[in-house]
Amino acid sequence: MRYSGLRLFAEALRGNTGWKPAWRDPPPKRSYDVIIIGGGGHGLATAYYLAKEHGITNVAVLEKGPIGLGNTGRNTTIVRSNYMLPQNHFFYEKALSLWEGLEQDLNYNAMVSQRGVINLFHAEGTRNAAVRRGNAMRLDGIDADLLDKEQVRALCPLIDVDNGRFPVLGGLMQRRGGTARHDAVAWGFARAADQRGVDIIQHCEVTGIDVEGGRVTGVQTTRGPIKANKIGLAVAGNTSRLAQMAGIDVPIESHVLQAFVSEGVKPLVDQVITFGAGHFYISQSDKGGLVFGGGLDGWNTYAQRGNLPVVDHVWSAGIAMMPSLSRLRGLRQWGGVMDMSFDGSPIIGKTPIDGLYMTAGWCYGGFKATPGSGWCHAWTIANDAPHKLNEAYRLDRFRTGHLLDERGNGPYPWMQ
Amino acid sequence: MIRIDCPWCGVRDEVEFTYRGDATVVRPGEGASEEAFHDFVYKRANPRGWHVEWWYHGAGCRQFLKVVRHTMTHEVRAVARATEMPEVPAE
Amino acid sequence: MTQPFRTRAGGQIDRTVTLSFRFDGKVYAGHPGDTLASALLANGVRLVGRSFKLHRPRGIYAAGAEEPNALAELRTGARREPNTRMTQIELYAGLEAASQNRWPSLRWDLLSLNGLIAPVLSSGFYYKTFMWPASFWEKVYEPLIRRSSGLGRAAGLADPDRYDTVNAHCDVLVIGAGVAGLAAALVAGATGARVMLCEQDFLLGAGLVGQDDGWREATLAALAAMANVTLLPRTNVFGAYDANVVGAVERVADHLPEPPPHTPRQRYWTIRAGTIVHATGAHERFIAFPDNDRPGVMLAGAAATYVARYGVKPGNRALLFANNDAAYLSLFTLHDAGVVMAGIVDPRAESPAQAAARARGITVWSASQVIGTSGALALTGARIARVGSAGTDTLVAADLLLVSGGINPAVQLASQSRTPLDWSEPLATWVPGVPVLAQFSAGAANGVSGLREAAADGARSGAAASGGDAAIALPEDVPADATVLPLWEVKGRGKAFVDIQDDVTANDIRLAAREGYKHIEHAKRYTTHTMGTDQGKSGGLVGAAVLAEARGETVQNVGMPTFRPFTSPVTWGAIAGANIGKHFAPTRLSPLHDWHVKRAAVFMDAGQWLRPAYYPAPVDSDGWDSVLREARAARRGVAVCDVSTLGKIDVQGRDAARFLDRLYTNTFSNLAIGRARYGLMLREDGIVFDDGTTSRLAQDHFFVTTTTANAGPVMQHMEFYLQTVWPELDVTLASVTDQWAAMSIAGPKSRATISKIVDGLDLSNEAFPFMAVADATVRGCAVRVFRISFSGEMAYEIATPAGHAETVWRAVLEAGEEFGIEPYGVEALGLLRIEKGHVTGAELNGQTTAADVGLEKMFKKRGDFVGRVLAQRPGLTDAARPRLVGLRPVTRGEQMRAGMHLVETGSSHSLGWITAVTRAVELDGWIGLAMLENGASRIGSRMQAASPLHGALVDVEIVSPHFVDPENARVRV
Amino acid sequence: MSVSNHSGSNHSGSDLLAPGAHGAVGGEPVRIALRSCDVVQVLARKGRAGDVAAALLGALGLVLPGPGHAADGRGASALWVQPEGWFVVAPRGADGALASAIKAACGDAASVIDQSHGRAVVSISGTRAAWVLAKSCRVDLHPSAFGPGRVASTQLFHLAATLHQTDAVPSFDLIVFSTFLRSFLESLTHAAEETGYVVA
Repeated sequence: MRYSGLRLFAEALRGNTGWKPAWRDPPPKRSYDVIIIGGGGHGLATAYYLAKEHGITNVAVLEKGPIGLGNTGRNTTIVRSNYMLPQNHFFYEKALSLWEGLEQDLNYNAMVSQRGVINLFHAEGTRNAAVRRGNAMRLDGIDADLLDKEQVRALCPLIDVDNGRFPVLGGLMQRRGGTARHDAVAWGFARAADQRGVDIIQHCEVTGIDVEGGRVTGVQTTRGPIKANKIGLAVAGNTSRLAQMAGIDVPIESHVLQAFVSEGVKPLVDQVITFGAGHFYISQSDKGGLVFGGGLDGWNTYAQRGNLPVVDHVWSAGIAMMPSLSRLRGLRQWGGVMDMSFDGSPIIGKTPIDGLYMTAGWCYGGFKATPGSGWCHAWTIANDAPHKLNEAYRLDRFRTGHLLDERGNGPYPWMQ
Repeated sequence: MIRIDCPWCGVRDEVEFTYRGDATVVRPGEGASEEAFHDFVYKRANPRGWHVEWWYHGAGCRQFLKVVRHTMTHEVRAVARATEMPEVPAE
Repeated sequence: MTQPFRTRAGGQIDRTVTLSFRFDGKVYAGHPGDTLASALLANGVRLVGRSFKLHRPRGIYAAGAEEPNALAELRTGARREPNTRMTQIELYAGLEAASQNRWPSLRWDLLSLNGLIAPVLSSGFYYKTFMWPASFWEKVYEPLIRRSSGLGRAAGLADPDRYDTVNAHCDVLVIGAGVAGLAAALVAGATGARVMLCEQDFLLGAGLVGQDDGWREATLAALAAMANVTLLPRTNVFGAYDANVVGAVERVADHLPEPPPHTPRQRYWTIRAGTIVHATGAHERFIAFPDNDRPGVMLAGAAATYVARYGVKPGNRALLFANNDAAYLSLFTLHDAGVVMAGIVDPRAESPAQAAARARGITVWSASQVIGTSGALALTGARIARVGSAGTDTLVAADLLLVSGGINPAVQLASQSRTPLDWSEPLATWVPGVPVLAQFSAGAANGVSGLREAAADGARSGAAASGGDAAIALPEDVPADATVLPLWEVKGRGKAFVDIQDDVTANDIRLAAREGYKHIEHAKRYTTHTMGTDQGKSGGLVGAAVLAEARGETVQNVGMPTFRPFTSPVTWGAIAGANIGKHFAPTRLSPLHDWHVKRAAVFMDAGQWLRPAYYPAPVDSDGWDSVLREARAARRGVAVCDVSTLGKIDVQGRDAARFLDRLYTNTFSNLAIGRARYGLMLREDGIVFDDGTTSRLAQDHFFVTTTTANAGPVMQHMEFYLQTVWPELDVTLASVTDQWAAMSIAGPKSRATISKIVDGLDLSNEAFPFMAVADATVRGCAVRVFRISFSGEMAYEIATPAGHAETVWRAVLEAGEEFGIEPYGVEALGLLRIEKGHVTGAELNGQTTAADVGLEKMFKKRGDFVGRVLAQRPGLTDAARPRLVGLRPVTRGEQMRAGMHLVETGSSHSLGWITAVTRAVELDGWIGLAMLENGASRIGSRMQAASPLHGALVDVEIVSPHFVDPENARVRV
Repeated sequence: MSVSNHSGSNHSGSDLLAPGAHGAVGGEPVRIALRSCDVVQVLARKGRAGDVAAALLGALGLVLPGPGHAADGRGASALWVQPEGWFVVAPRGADGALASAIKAACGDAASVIDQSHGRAVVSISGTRAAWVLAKSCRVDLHPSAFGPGRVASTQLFHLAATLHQTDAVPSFDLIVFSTFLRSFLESLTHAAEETGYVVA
């Protein structure tokens, strides 16, 4: 069933009775060519691209609950590719280019909104780092613009550029960055994968990964054993636990990142803005709510809830940057469990177990990577080898020292 | 709000402390292998359950404390000095 | 200014005072004790807002935090506040409010035309269209959607009010001052426990008004007399967090036209409680039926509140639609106040309350339900029919339709505290199960109804929470039976709303289920059910029940979306409190700061510090003139720089030297007393962490300096290794950054300058060579003199206790006057270090190895040190890694910029980047430092420095990073 | 090259403590003052805490207090600040004299570090002093949990501070890093505007 404005009108005329389920709800088969563990954005995208790009359609996505309710359903919806290290920016640029055509590709409106992402800087050192990053992007064909203080003021008059504590020197802007409707990303990938034959199996928790002679043979689940020679992990937040089922310890800690949304108001903030001096970022959803967040709570947790110290800091930073938000009200607060890797960059690739692959270690930047992660993960699974775009995201880089520490924070996941 | 019963200062809010990760890993001695140092720096059990971890009471007594905390409930079960090994509940 | 719907007497309002206020420009009257909602109702205002999506006319629906419709823009100008619930706005003289989300007016709203195409605007319609052409999303569709969504308008101006935060601790926190909460607080207070009682309403015990005013007043008086009890009205507990810590916001001055001077508008409380009693009451839920959103449809309990508490009749002729006896009490309150009774519609066959109603002469249609409503901008009647009958309906005239589908205990905070929820069959709702934390639920929040029963439950909880007990009087027995015959939805023609604010209908939920969005969280997100500012307090369970029916399951099986903070929306500014503007983060000032100010220095941020960037002089035409003048003085004469910001750590103990040997890549145990040495420190992963000089003051006493940025982290790093890895070492650590001011005197005339003022020390090159350290005095002040250099010139650092900083600094300036001494700032400091090729944070940015910056020789031959092993990994020893090099433009005058990338001429492939640039004093034009792949082997070659961001491309020559005195001779003369 | 537009302001914050009454009027104001003190940090060397205790008892009549407490001696107080580590605080005397005296008494039993220039002591006193402090202080200062002679190192206004209750009024000495003094006073006086404050 194809979605379109015309279909919407036709269905409206007959009382919206003709709509069909966006995806099937099949029982698990005994075996698949590929099992993807994790029905979030990354897992669903992996399945979709396995089917679309590699013709591998005998695929199951196993999800312990309903799809899209992990970090896909609880992030701050930002998409961008404004990274400094070439390994990162080429990968994220691939993701962004997939975002740009996603609605048409999936026939599902994920509301990808290229409204621009502005990173403010407040000191010479951070300005120089932003210039280095912006130039790295530009040389590799990715859009970036340097804004001075007055350009920042003109684009977003709410920003107190003469800030009492950390005056704004300027900003680095990626105009092609923006936001996307996060839930719709999971739903759109699910529907499109389903249409290509992928089985999306909800409420099917993996309880064990079967390994024989160093290679995977299948999984144990709450709905029985399922065979497969290739298994992809896409369970960010819980990668350590799933990898341990196959006997692997990964350089990842689970941490909580909080986010907030305000009551809806008429259009106020037209870009995604980050306040460099205060760990704060904000955008406005199409519904009118201001979506904002900051740093990690900073300790290991698997609970999807955070605590007041981060609330206090993030909300103060918000008013320090935009004093006029003071009389608005926060509506909801939530937390997501992040796979914090030890260098702040993701892991996509093979593992020491044959036939076991993973896309993991997304820190708090996984949403923007969703299509790129799925695309590269699918490529890696299909070819049993990493694509050039994710070659640097090897799991063994921590042993070899080929780290991708974009911010130079060191092997301290809670500080990444 | 995590509250930690510092053996020196009494019960204090988490903001007075700085987290420093898994306290069960031990720095290898002189002459140890690259592998051993890799494990010390990068290999983590990252348990869903009880976790023994370092918290540095920077705003208080400036001591590194071993805290036994549950990573789902956030309950703090025990707090010990750096040189002690607190008891870790089975589940 | 008549108030036609005001009763003659009763209520907790002050009828002796009349307040004038404006709504949508029109003037009305009310009384102290009113809310904006009660005052509007008293004045007969029924239409107060438009709905979110369909712009349907909406009236006041509730009397508290559950209100979905009656949202206003309150106040004007910079104090304008959108989406404020009229049911919680306390009336004050001169209040101004405006309806929102309508154009051009509330009565004639253009976007109400959306109703005509409502079938197209079904759940999730936007996911299925607006995809073609792709470029139209940002340009056309999204701006249209954004403009029509949102609710009210933000002020867009800085808030003139102040906010405060406060920390609190108590033994027992009681949340909610209803009958159960008051009883709990009274018992806990009587045991002597420290008790806090938070109530979001401005009136404590509001539910008792008209029920047992005597008990209410006596209890409040008793609580007020207890020094150990803190009463916090107007305080909403917005969230429960780990360890029984809650956040609450007190509306200190929102009931005033503006806050008095120095008084915060709102105050944010962080409360650490030993035990918590949740006495948060319950929210009445509605029943979904066609057109259940017309102005005039109201929750039954809310209508009773308007009568009893505010002395307002919310209508002239009331019809009740309820499935429980407790709701009848609400109608009887209206009846007693003289509201005309249109009758009662009850899906149940019979009940004691039905008999009581008939005894009052009220018509009761048993086994019946409301199947629709009539009216346009206000309700004119309801169509009713017997349950199960088709087509035979009756139109009952009424301007007020009271609805009650039962109650939902307010379990949000308990649920946030991980208390499981149990399904109650009699109440057909979720009630708290056994708490995990030291918490209790009491009264209506615990599913208990009836005044006396609720009070008794509160008293029990208060005793349990305080670990003591005390006998208290209980209020009158006003029994209420909240048992329901579950009824969630009456199906029929017309929209039956399950989320009144967000215009979500029962059909929307069914469509979501049909399309596979069957999980409660999927249905919520797909339809936006419960995502409005009322968070589905009255309709959340109703929507879940509709979903359950669509799935063919029970409501309890379907569950509820997770209850997350906040229980009610929270003012952003309140949480920020005073921590905004310059109070957002502390500022650190050098002991010489006042001198810099007097010298009119231009300051810059350096982490928390403010440091002089440069010192303008009349001869300078711009900042660069100043910087060059200052640096030239350091190269050719003498100049002095405030370096007090460097981190300083006092390390003492028998094992101090051994400890430093293990932390630094080089050795300190063989350092002579009275000598300093440059040291390099790695992280355990082999990356450079920090550098600085360390001096040996005595056999067991070292003075370590760190970079300004890493002063704290290095101290913590040292403490970590000392306390957790080598606790056997006898070492003490103390930060002395604040104790010592420090100044660097650099230049060929530096010795001549300070020799004039340093007493008790032979400064000759022989007696006090490069890297010597000694104590002395200057003008009677104790100083410590170091012969160390960052500039590459002959230089000294003088440290002195901070209180003497200005004395010593002035002495230096006076002594150097004959040599043309200049103070120099951070910019000139940077210039000098770039000319010298010294690295700082721009190069030591957490990504570089010692070899990357040319410091590989700093590794000692033998022995362990932090980072040694992992620094040997292939990725960190790869010869192709970017290495530090120097740069000069081929055309000397051309400007380079930090952040430029280095490319082969004509290529766009980056091979490195510029970390720092400056105009030079020892060379012509600009010079720079860069990290460049295979940098060492490229020295002597030419490349291009590119900044596409600036549209700049500069031909550069790769040179040694040591532009000045590479042999390091000057520092030793 | 780029610079901020911060205006210069007085390092010591003395302009913030202009004598007189400030903030709200009509209630009970708190009193705020800068105290001129010497502060010496004493850290016992490994296994030498007993020797340090004996030395300080002899030199200053100080019975070194345990965690969370202060003790008064002859003209000086000792505040527990970390395991086997104390601040000795006394009215400002000759530069370095207190540290020298303690060093002489302790010998190699302790590291004795003069912090007299590195710390500032601010006092706040009045029936509502704890209320003003509670705006940033997360430690419970209620009489049932704190009191005269009690010490807590904690955070005040984003800064590390050592808080010493000196009497039951209550009065508190707040020991803060001297380079942050101005920032600290800005926040403290801002917090005290609600109750009003008097500078003697």
